[in-house]
Amino acid sequence: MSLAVMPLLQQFVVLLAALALFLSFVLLAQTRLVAAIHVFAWQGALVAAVTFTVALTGHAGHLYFSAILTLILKALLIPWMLHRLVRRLGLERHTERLRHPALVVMAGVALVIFSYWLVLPMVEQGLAFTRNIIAVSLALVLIGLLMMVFRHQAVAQVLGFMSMENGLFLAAVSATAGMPLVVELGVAFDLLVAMVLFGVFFFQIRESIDSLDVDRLNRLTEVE
Amino acid sequence: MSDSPLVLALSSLWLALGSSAISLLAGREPRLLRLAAVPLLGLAGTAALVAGLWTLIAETNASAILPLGLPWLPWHVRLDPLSGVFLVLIGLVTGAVGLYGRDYVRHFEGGRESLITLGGFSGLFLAGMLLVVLADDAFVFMIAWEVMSLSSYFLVAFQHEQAANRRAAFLYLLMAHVGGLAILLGFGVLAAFGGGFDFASMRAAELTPLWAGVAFALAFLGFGMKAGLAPLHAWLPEAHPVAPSHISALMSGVMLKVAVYGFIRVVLDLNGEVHWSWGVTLIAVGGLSALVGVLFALVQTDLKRLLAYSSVENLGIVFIALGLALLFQSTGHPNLAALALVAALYHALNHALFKSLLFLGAGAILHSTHERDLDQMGGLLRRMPWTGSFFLIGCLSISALPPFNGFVSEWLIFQSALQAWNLESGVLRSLVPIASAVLALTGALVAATFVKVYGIAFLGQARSRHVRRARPSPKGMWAGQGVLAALCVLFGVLPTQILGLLDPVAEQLLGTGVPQAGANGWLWLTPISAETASYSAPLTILLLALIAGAAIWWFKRRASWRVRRCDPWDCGFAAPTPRMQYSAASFAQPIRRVFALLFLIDEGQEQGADGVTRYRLRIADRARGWLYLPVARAVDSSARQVARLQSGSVRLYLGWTLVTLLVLLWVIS
Amino acid sequence: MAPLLLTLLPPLIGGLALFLVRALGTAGRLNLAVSGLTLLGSLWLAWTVARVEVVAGLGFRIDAFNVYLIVLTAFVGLTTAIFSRPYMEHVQASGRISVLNLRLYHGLYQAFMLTMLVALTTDNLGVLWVAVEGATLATVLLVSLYRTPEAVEAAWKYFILCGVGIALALFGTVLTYFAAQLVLDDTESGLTWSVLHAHAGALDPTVMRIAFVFLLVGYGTKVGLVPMHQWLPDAHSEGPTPMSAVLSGLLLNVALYAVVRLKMLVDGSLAATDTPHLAGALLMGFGLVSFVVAALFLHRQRDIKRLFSYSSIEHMGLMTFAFGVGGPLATFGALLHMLVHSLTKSAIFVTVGHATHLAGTQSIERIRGLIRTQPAIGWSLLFGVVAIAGFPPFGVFTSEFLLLTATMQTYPWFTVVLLSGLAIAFAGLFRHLHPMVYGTAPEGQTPVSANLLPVFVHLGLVLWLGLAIPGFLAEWLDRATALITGGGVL
Amino acid sequence: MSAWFIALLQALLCVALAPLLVGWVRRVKARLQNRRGAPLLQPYADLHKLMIKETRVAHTASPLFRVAPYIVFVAIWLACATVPLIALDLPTAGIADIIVLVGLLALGRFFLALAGMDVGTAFGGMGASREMLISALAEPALLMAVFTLAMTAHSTSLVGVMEHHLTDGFLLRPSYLFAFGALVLVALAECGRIPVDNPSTHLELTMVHEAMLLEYTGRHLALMEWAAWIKLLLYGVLIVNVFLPWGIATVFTPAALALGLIAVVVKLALLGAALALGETLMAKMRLFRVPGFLNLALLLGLLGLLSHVILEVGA
Repeated sequence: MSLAVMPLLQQFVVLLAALALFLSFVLLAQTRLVAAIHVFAWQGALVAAVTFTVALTGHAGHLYFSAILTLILKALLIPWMLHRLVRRLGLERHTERLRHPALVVMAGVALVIFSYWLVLPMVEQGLAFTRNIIAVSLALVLIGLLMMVFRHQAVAQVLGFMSMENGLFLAAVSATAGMPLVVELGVAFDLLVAMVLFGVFFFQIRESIDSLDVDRLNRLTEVE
Repeated sequence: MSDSPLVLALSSLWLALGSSAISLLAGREPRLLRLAAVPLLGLAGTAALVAGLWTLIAETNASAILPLGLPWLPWHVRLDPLSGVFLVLIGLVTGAVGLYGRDYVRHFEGGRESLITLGGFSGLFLAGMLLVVLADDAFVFMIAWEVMSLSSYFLVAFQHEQAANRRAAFLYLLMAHVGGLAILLGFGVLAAFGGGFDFASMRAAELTPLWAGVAFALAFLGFGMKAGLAPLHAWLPEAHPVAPSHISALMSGVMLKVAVYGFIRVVLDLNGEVHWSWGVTLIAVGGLSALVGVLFALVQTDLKRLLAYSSVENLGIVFIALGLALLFQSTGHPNLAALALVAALYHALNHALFKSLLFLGAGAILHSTHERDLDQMGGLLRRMPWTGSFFLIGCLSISALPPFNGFVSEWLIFQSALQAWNLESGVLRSLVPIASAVLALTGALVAATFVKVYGIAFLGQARSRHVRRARPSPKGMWAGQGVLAALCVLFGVLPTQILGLLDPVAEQLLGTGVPQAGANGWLWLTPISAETASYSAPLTILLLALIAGAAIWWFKRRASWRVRRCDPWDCGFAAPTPRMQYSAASFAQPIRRVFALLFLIDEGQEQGADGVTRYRLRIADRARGWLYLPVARAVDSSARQVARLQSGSVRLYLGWTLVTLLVLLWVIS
Repeated sequence: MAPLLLTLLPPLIGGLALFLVRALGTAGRLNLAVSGLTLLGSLWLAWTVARVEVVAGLGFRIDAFNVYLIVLTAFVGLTTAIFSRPYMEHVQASGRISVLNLRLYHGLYQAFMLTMLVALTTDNLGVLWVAVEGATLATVLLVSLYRTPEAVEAAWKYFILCGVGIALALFGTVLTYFAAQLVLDDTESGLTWSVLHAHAGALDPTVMRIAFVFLLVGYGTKVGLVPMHQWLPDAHSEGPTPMSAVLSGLLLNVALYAVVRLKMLVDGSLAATDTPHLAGALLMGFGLVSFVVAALFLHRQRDIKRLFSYSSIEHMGLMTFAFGVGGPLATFGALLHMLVHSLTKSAIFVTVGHATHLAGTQSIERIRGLIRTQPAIGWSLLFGVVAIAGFPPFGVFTSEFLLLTATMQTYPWFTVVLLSGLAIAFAGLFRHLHPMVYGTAPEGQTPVSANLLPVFVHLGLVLWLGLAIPGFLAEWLDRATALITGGGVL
Repeated sequence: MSAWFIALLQALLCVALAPLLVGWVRRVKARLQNRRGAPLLQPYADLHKLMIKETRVAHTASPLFRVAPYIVFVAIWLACATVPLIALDLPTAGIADIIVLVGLLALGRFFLALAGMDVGTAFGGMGASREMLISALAEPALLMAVFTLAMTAHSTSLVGVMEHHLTDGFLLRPSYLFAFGALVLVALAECGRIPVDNPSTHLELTMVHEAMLLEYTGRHLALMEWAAWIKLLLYGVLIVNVFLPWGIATVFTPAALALGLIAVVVKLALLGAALALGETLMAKMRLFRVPGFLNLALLLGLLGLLSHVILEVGA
């Protein structure tokens, strides 16, 4: 069904989702680490906004709560922690060349198309809106994964991971009007712990191979 | 009453387990092994023997269910004539080994090897074999089978200091495992049709010819592998010799027969309809094994290796006979099939007797000279008279010479082969005689082999110092050999009685026995009819004795009975030294040269560490290069390919995840 | 409820307490006590479940399927704790680890147990996910406990791969929830497994298909299915040995448990479509590939712990295949295999711990003559491997026998692959095992103080299961089978 | 009863006739080589001399060395006693059929070879090794030939074979032809005649049979030699009586028996002459040409069997 017949809020959600998708492309191509973190923060903010909007549309009260949770976690806390880590690791000036940026972006586009093609047969017309949102969030997840495949800098990989999580949140919120609260909390908690651990590992890695280039973590190979 | 043999058999099972349990204490008190564990083994053997004989004489047929196994598949055990025969076989050999082992294991006391291993696994080994024979469903059969393989593997690896023994053990276990899997698969096929894993429902199963063939092929692969049939035999001469000698006797003498039992059980009892092509396959493979086995035995210089190879040959003969049985059965001559089957069983029994006798003899030599290499031996007959005489009987029996037992079974096999004119198809009619030609050639070569063994080891002059100082082996050891030797003669002289014992098996499996065999009284063995063929072992030995006695008596009357001792003449050359004798290698040289294309011969001189140039002769088995190594290479190379998965780069790993995900999503939608 | 609480609270409280305990000795003993309590609780729980089919409440649900896994988890947790006390003392003595990390170790050990138990007991897919992710977080620091470059690398790979996998699993969960919302009026219970299972037939097949792919890839990563397995050998070989024991013995089981639970939902929803056995087919595919590939990997190992971690992959593949085959017999076999495998494998890892301690290295080339130096260790290793290689009369043979027969009835030609795989795996294990246990010992190799009680207990149990499956256990497994496949074998 | 008596008579006859046959062969040979040669009864004289001479045994010899001659002699004699010489169905024939006969010969050979190796001289081992090689190739050929007859007669007892042959008269059986060839070749090899072995030489490197007897003296040597002669007779009788059984006594009347005796003597005389002729014309071949020779025999035997199966029975 076309955009025209959607209620305004849904249009708004679609717009935000589109922006989030765009941001993860930016994230994919962004070479400066600090900038990438900022982009990620904005993406988190967008997801929070989507949550808020969905909360406005609907019935589920606890969505307001989870919107705030998302905002704090994704837009503020995690970016701040990453930023701090980057500073303590002395990586503010760090930039990373992708080998074939154009190709990577094309791959990302292909993934978007793929995920849309995938969800097409999913449900009857009635839910075209959610279907499209799911397509977008699936694309976010896949692009995040793609980013982890192509970035060989630990922090960048973590960013990829986090943007995958953003995709998940987007799906959870927009497709299902939010998971049960206990799950939301659990997920958030896990994410936080994960972030802390990532921080720990950055230092462990650096002290073991004094670099954060994951390609140099290749002692445990079985190919001679 | 009818199931008391079964009770007895089970109690022998418990005795075997008890012996292994007792030897767990041997670590603290070494004498326990010799005083308790080994005698218990013998006792278990005797119990099994009695149970088996009872079954065969009373023709009972008892079955029971043990409270073990899966909830819906408890352990079924059954004791029918077929099991009975093999119980007798196991019992005879184990009993003798029990006698022998008491003194043999003594020299392991205070050695570096743990007696617990030896005693514990010997008991388990026996228990496994007994249980295989008693098993009445595939599950317990497989368990018993693998227990047998596994415990014998531990016994092969018993003296694991030498790398060669370890390799042998590994190869042995690998082959055993593969064979076991094949057997399991075969049972699976039968069970799929029978709808149950107990033998009763397998018997009832109606297989389509194709699947029956598959089941046969799998069973033949599995059991044939265990029986060491060529070309899958290469593990056997590695594994059997390295175990302690009394265990080698059990392995070569008994375990191979357990494989024969399994084959008979599956193919003739469970698998119903037989197809003539199976018989042909068996005859072909059996013939190949017989020839390969005997030729490689002939060129060996390690006594125990030689014996192991000759086991390959004898199993080949057994399978030729089984092949004839299948052939006749499939072409509708049950009575001839019965003859061939009985001949096969008879030969299995005989081989068990003389092969274990020979292994025990080899053990006795090893015990008193620490020598396995024929080229170091010589003149042992005068130093170990008892062992020498018993070993001679073993050699005569295995060379199928009248009036000893080996001859009777081979004679029976020839007789059944000569009935090939009954077959309708001309092709088969002309194929069987070729098999018998192979059999004849084998027989002659075996004679050559054992002339070599006995002549080199026991006759002539000692070729090394420690052999010159050999002491006679203790009583227990030659008693064990004596029992077996006596049995060899007995089985040779009273064939009609033995056939009478084996008859129930043929009745059970083929519905008809060989009643005519003893029809003309116990003196005359007439497998088909008195006109066709007859053999009277008792009279033969009687006449031999009479004439020899007469001759001796005739000479004794004369003054010149005493002989004068003098130097050997040797065509007037200088007094011969031990080093001038023919060695094992030189004895075999002419035949080796005639059959040269079969061996991988590496011959030449090599500079020893002491600077002395020596003659070098290594004879390798082609089967290794043809069958074993290619498989190993294939596995290794594919492993190398697969290893690329583990490249070490986390990004590639993530890539794998992504690709897998995308592919799956693609697939499902 | 009480038994459940007694099962879950000890690890929770004990875990928190253990973070604070400074003295290693007390920590070890406390750890032991906590695990013991947990086992008691789980036994009580099992007994309750045996009386009343299902214990449910507070979002938890214990039925025949997970209760035996709970007991197994608690049991292996206890035996491993028994082993880990002296082992960690030895580690600390060797100075490879700081006191802080030791406190971390014990605390995280219980945390891990907690996540395992929660994952098993919960009725909520979301909580299940949280727990499994929690398990990763709890163990990842333990993998890098020794701080060697290899350890850190292994931990990082473990973290990233499992993190990603789990993320995908979450997406699958979200999709499931989405599908549930279309049919359920009460959206809050949209993640409750029991409710979903009740309405499985109504769930939108297309969504469930996609969801299952994500869940399979996600949880499959944790099961160690090829080609998402790469983290597993690294994590096993570099972490402390007790960790390897519980990872192989428990974590993989739990992940597989999750997969099976979800398969039940998918089967329900796809039953009406033209591809009713899609989930099963996927499982079979993954299982077979993992099985064969892992079997081949065994041949090229140089590190003893890697060796056995690959054998774990192989066996998980086997179980996955069995669950994929479906049908009562195969499922029964798979459940039994879960049991015997984790018992045997944890026993093996315990022995390996002693063996590496004895030889002072994990490299297979340098572990020699174990039987000569310390027969107990040598024979335990030998028998452990014999058992894991599927030789009777050990239980692994029983389960593999069932599995093969089941396959024989449904997909005869796969049995050939399975059998050749078994043969290859066997050869791969023994070609490395032989030189390690047999032969002469290197100079100056001396026996170590070893506590092999856990090994004997485990192998004893496995032997017992091989000779005769006790009635109650058979009934138990059968009820689980009935739960999964809708039909029992007894 | 009379049957048993005749059987005994015949057995003794074998022993008695054997030296005569050897003497005859030597005589004819000598004549063919333009020598006067030893008298016909020389072998008896030799035996007698050896019997009364003192017997010497090497220090290195084991008891087996002294037992062997008796066993060899007895085994071969028993084998010979089971072959119908002058009369057909004898009770002794039931004791052993052809296969047993071959077995008995093998028994004799086994001990002969062992005895050769016992003293521990180089030549003994050499002789034993070569003897076993030859027998290993000859025995299957012999059995093949025998099986041909046995399958034709559906019986492995010599009596059965001969009876069958007598009843269906003289047929041109290709199988018999082949079997005959095989049997002759085997006989030459087994009895150590030229071209396989030369009984009348002690040239060290070419000896086979003689090499094994090298250490024997006195009565032991006598028994061994005698056994060898009986073996020659045995093969001779096999050849002539199996392939041309006519004249042999089927009833135990004195006339028939006398006729049988004459018949067999004449047949053997002719065969002996042929053997002598052959030995004069042929030269001994190298040891490693012998396998070829015996493979020919095996081939003939096999052909005989196959041609019987294929040509004479018909598919």
